Amino acid sequence: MSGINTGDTAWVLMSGALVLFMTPGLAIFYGGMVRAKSTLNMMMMSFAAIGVTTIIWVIYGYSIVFGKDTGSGIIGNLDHIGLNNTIDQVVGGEGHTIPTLAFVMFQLTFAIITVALLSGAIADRAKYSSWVIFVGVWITLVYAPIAHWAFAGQGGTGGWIIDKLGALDFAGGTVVEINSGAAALALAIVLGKREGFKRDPMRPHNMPLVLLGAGMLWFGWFGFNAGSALGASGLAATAMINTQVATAGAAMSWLVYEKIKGGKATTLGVASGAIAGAVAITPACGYVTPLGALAIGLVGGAVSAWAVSRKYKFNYDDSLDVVGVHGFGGIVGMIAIGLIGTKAVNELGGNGLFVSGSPSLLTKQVIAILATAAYSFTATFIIAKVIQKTIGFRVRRDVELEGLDTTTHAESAYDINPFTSR
Amino acid sequence: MSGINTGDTAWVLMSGALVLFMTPGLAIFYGGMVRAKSTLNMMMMSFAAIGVTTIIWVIYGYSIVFGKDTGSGIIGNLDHIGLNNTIDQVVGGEGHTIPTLAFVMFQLTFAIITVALLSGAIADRAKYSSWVIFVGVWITLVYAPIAHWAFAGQGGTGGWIIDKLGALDFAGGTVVEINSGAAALALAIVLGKREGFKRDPMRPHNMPLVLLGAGMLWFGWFGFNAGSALGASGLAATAMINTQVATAGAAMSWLVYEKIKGGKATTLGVASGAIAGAVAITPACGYVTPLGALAIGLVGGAVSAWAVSRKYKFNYDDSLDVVGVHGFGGIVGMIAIGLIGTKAVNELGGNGLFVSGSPSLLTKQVIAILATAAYSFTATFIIAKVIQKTIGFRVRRDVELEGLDTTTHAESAYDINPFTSR
Amino acid sequence: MSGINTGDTAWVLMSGALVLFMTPGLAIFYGGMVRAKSTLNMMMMSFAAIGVTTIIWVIYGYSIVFGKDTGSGIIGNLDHIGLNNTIDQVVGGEGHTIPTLAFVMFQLTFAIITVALLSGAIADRAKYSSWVIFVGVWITLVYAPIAHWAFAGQGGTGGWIIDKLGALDFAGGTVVEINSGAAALALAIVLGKREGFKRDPMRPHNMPLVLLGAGMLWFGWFGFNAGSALGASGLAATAMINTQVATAGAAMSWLVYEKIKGGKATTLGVASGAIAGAVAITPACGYVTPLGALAIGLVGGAVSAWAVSRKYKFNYDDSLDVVGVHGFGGIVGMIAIGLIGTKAVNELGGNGLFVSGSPSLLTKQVIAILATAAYSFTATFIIAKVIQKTIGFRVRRDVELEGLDTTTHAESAYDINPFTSR
Amino acid sequence: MKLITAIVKPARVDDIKVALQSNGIHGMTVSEASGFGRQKGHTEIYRGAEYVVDLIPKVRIEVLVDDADLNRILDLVVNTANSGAIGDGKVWVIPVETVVRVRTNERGSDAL
Amino acid sequence: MKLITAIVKPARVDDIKVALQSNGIHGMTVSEASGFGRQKGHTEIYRGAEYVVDLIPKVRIEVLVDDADLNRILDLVVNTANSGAIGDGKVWVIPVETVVRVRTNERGSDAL
Amino acid sequence: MKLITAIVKPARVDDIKVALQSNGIHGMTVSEASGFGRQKGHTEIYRGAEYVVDLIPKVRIEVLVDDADLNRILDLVVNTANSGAIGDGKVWVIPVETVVRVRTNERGSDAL
Ligand SMILES: Nc1ncnc2c1ncn2[C@@H]1O[C@H](COP(=O)(O)OP(=O)(O)O)[C@@H](O)[C@H]1O
Ligand SMILES: Nc1ncnc2c1ncn2[C@@H]1O[C@H](COP(=O)(O)OP(=O)(O)O)[C@@H](O)[C@H]1O
Ligand SMILES: Nc1ncnc2c1ncn2[C@@H]1O[C@H](COP(=O)(O)OP(=O)(O)O)[C@@H](O)[C@H]1O
Repeated sequence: MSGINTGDTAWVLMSGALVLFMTPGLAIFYGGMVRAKSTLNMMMMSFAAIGVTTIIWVIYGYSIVFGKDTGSGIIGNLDHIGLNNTIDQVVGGEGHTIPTLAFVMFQLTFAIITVALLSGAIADRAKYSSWVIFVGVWITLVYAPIAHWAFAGQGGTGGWIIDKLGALDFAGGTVVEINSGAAALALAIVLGKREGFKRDPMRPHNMPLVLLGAGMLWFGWFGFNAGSALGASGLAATAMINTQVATAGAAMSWLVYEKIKGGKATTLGVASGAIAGAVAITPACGYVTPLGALAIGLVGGAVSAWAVSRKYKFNYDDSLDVVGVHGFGGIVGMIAIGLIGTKAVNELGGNGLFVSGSPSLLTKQVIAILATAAYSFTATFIIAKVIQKTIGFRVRRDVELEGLDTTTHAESAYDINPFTSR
Repeated sequence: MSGINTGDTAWVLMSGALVLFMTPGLAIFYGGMVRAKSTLNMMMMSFAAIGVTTIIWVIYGYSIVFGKDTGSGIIGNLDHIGLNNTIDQVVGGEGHTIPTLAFVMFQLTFAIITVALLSGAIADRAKYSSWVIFVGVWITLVYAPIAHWAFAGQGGTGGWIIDKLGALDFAGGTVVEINSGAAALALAIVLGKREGFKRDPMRPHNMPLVLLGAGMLWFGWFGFNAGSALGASGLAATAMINTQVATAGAAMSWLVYEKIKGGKATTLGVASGAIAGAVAITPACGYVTPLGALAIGLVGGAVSAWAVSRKYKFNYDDSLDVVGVHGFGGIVGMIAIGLIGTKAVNELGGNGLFVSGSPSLLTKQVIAILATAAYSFTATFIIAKVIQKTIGFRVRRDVELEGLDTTTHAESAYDINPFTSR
Repeated sequence: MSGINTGDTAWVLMSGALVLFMTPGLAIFYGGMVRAKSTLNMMMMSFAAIGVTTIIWVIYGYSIVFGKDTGSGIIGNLDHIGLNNTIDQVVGGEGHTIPTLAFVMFQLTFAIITVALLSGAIADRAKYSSWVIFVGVWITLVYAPIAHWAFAGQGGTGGWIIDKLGALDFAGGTVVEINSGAAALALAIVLGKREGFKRDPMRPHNMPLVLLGAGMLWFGWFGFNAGSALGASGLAATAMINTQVATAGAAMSWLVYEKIKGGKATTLGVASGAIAGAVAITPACGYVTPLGALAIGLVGGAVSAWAVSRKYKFNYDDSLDVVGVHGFGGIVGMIAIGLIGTKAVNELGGNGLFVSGSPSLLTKQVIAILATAAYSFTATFIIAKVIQKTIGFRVRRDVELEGLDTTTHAESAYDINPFTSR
Repeated sequence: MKLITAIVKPARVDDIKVALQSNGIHGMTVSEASGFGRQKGHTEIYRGAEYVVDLIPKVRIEVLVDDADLNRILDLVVNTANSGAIGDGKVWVIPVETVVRVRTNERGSDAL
Repeated sequence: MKLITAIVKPARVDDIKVALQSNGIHGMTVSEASGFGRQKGHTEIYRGAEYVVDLIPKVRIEVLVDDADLNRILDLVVNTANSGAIGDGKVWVIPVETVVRVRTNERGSDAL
Repeated sequence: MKLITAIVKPARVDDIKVALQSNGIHGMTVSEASGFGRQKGHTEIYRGAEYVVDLIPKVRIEVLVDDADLNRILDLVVNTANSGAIGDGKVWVIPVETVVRVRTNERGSDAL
């Protein structure tokens, strides 16, 4: 493997570590946001996502996503079962090859966080064993195909979104964000509302944890977006600064949105805004200028700030706002490419409506959004329903009221009085 | 951009991510150190620093710092407004060029943390909207010029400290540390003391958070210092080991200082010592040997341990000791270069008094210290006074007593009783 | 130093930062696991480990570990006292050299975390000053020789385990894991049981901190294992994916073990399982396939889950289960190399019993395990006994009952009621 | 003047507060407590070992009332707290000799 | 023997402690409480929705006194706790039949 | 009916719980408290400045008993709480007019 580019490899290895770090970050972010009685369960859902997804990825997940397309652009083949034929292999363009296993690791971390995100929609009420099973089924039936569609470029014969439709998604606006948003909506609907939804505030029990989690996610997102350049290139640098600008912009625009609505600038708002901005720039970070990224952040933050309140209106309990933040944020980013994407940033990108005057790219982006959302929502809905009807997906009412930590895990999160704890 | 060095680029990209991570780390560090009633406000000040500074940086901040000098070594020009003319550009020496946007990102993170540091001086009593405005004004009028002076080397025609005076500052002893220390003093004086200063202990409400924040800062500091080599070079390695040695040394010397003074080895002391050591080595890490770094750490820790108690004596409420830790730490590091700096480590460095016998470098270092401190203190004092007199900079007494979290952000940090929280 | 490979250097620099980050991570992990009254003390033990080890490393530690062997494969010489003769030097194979100081830093972080791990065995009852002294003595007399044995390959004339015996240990299964496990057992025996051992639950006071710490350790472990390739190579990528797979596998297998035993899936179990898996793959990550790593993780998690309950049976108070997790996990990994190691992954590795049919490698692995465990246990036991008999190693009973935070550090971890804290 | 002390389930506090307010009682004091009685606690597991957390979280509610209001308010509290399940709690009544409103130094019924 | 129970603002605890000590009372018991009365709570916001936290943090102070000291100490506590603002709190007095000092098993006045 | 209130060291709660149970008392209420008395608090240090945390953590235990059981249970609590060291705490007894079991609305002795 003498031909690999060590600089590119270093960056992709590091990016894999960074994106993996996002899932414990998400556990902290989500864990702080629920009530104290179910915080460990919330975190445990993320850790199960890491465990189950990793095992599946090695056994067959990587293969069905990145294996040679089976013909119709829907799914990859089984050539890499057990990571067969990946050791000592390389991927990437000439002079910029990296070890295939670095790519395997990097992509694995995307699968992990995508399914972990869903747990936010069903906080405080899911049966843990059902969640563990759901993770495995969902990665196989929902994540894997969508990731193949949009990530498995194989010179025109790979996934249909990237290779046939030609829509642009730099780092996972469809695969990770819109997918998780649509699936979250399906889950929230199937599981139903928490006891006390709309009546009780159900406010975050530990806001410093939420901010810490947001910081960990922000940090890891540089690996997510800039790592998607698959090398330490100028494009990676562009993706990184764009990520920073959009994230910061959205944090501020959410804050301003709150003030304009007559409220206070809340900590939860700033943290959510940062995530919404990072989400919105995810598909676009390699295709727009920094000023474009700023616009995406400002719009993405405000749109998500508006979207999170929809759940009260439409009466579904997407507990930690996966739909509003990831679903809507991802849509903003995908559409933005169709509007302000420019080849001046990346010749492999495209020119959006405002650059070329042609709606052609925008149309492709919309198709990619709709296809992803429709498939993800439908398939997830069916999977969740089947689980609900068979082994059950929701805990009993008294378990939910007591909290999942003591009932499901026989633990409680805190015992911080130094004098009474033994 | 085929000429870029991917290894150097990988390291600078990573360093940018690391330094950005320091500001959430600072939010945790500071947030744990204040009383529980204002902890979210403390953290929100750091997040506003990220948001506002990033937006300014992209629009004009980078340009006035690193744009071509306008003539007198005071400030850069407006060539890079909106990051114009940075995409597809490179910086760095032959064979070691990196994408300009990687450099833009890296430097942005320095601006962010510098202004975020100031919030420590005015904990628990600043109007949040005034802080947000202050951040924007201060970055423009104080940070930008000083960063230009010391960082914008342009072959002799750039910033006056680096290009005319020829003082040495590897990673921001002036720009970040002395600057933040002097500005913090000005802010603490203008805003006045907290209610109960000297009477109430005002002790940290969550020490594990403080230690966690210290750990995050320590980690990020490797990007700060070793990243300032702008490449994955031997110099970067030297800067990294020096950072580690000085940080560890200062943590221990603060601890020993406390014991000698007849007290106990406190957790807050060790955490503060670590930061003081990292501060002290910041300007010097690329110019001294590891043994020199050890000496700097040991001295820096003890000096800062002594300095933090000065506030009680001189009766200004620099609440979280920005002056003692960053101001004094930065001075120790800058002076140390003038004493023990050696070209044996870095031929672009210089020989200090103890190496060459000549006080010439030391004199330059002192001038850089004084100029930075004087300008920063004066300009910050004026800005803060103007804000104070116009929109007000301090909250009402009853708001301060109740705490800023519920009053300003309509949130409270914790609700951790699993049985009573809803 | 023009010949260095910047990509390899970037990765090793980053890995050094990652591994250093593990020790604050360990402080958080351990700090959350003890009772609230001694949590700061627990964290302070890790920070002292950083401080003391770093200073020793620079002064003579690096030299006696990696200096030229003094003849018998036992210890290195004093050529690099004060890091003499390391600036501007390089290490590594042709085309892949990195600055020696990057290697110095990387290896330092291993020494730090190894000794920090031991603190888990003596939670809540050790005299802090005695611990500080112990760290220095132990690094010198126990860590340094063992690290020399297994890490200081010098073309056949270096450390005896690596150069004479020829046992395989990619990233520290002996030096870090078995060594810490054996030493922890010795310490737990010498210091004796906590007041209330077996009677009181002594359950973790802050489980979200424990999970956060586990996340930080997981993240840092990529530097630990993949960084041990000392370059951004295909081998590093293999080590990284193997680390991920084993860690995830063990988290799940611990969980399943708990369920099979008739209990609940606990958060502490998943966190401990993850660490146990990372431990088990540490020696093997560069010598086995990803499927092999999965097997190691599954076995390692279950073995450690079983092993931690031994302390109740054999009645020693290894408070945070260093023996069960690190000792047993390390043994699993070392043995696994002897069984399923394969040169197909790494031609510098070896073929295990199941690959070659020959027990030769397995025998070497067992010798390395036994030698490490025997020396570490014996030497640590003697050191601890001497400290116990002279200055004392355990606090008075009333101090232990009140908790070490207020008594030793004059601090308490939390004061989170926003209304009563001042 | 009497002091009604009620040890009740945490989930009942809101209802009791509302019930008191709509019955003309405009003040109460609440604090955390835990107790044991017939109700069993929950089991936690640490390193495979089970231990029972048998002090069950409750809330203490205290209400000062005029003698004339006692029976009405006592019944109100008891009825509102009742869920019919074990662990519903205890309510007791204690004689009070003086009540003072700190702000005005009013005493007795005026202080309520 | 009487038990004085005072529900006061958290910020007043130090002053009351000092006042008691300088008036010959060398013991008291303090615990957290919260209450509602005329004083309004604060508003928090979660995802744009406002909700009122109407149980306001208070501190409960309990002091056992000899009958002879009652009026003097009662006034002392009330006066020290008074800030003139709404929410200053309530103080009440309850008859106590026996007091025991655990360490010595002394009873009555000697136990104070 | 009487209410025994005991302010004791946190470490004693388990023993008292067990003692009560083995003496036929099947309920008690526990809450956190802190107090000062003869026992000194501990010193903390912040930025070199020492300050005394003089409110020492205690636990409040409350037990309702029939008049007939009072002396026996009072002695039991006092003896179990006693360690002979300063700060062992105080126990006092208050008359109770009514006790209600919320679940059943039983009154008086039946409610215990
Ligand atoms: N004898 C007692 N003295 C003080 N508090 C008691 C006593 N008995 C019960 N309690 C309190 O009442 C609560 C409910 O009692 P429990 O016996 O579980 O319910 P129930 O009375 O409905 O059967 C207990 O948790 C405890 O706080
Ligand atoms: N009827 C009552 N019974 C018990 N506690 C009460 C009662 N009324 C008020 N309190 C307590 O006194 C506190 C202060 O009462 P509030 O009416 O706000 O102040 P003020 O009496 O000065 O007008 C309340 O927070 C509550 O804890
Ligand atoms: N006069 C009092 N009123 C109310 N509580 C008291 C009083 N005196 C003591 N206490 C409580 O009893 C606890 C123990 O008192 P202390 O004087 O330290 O011990 P001892 O009575 O054994 O000498 C105190 O912490 C406090 O909570």
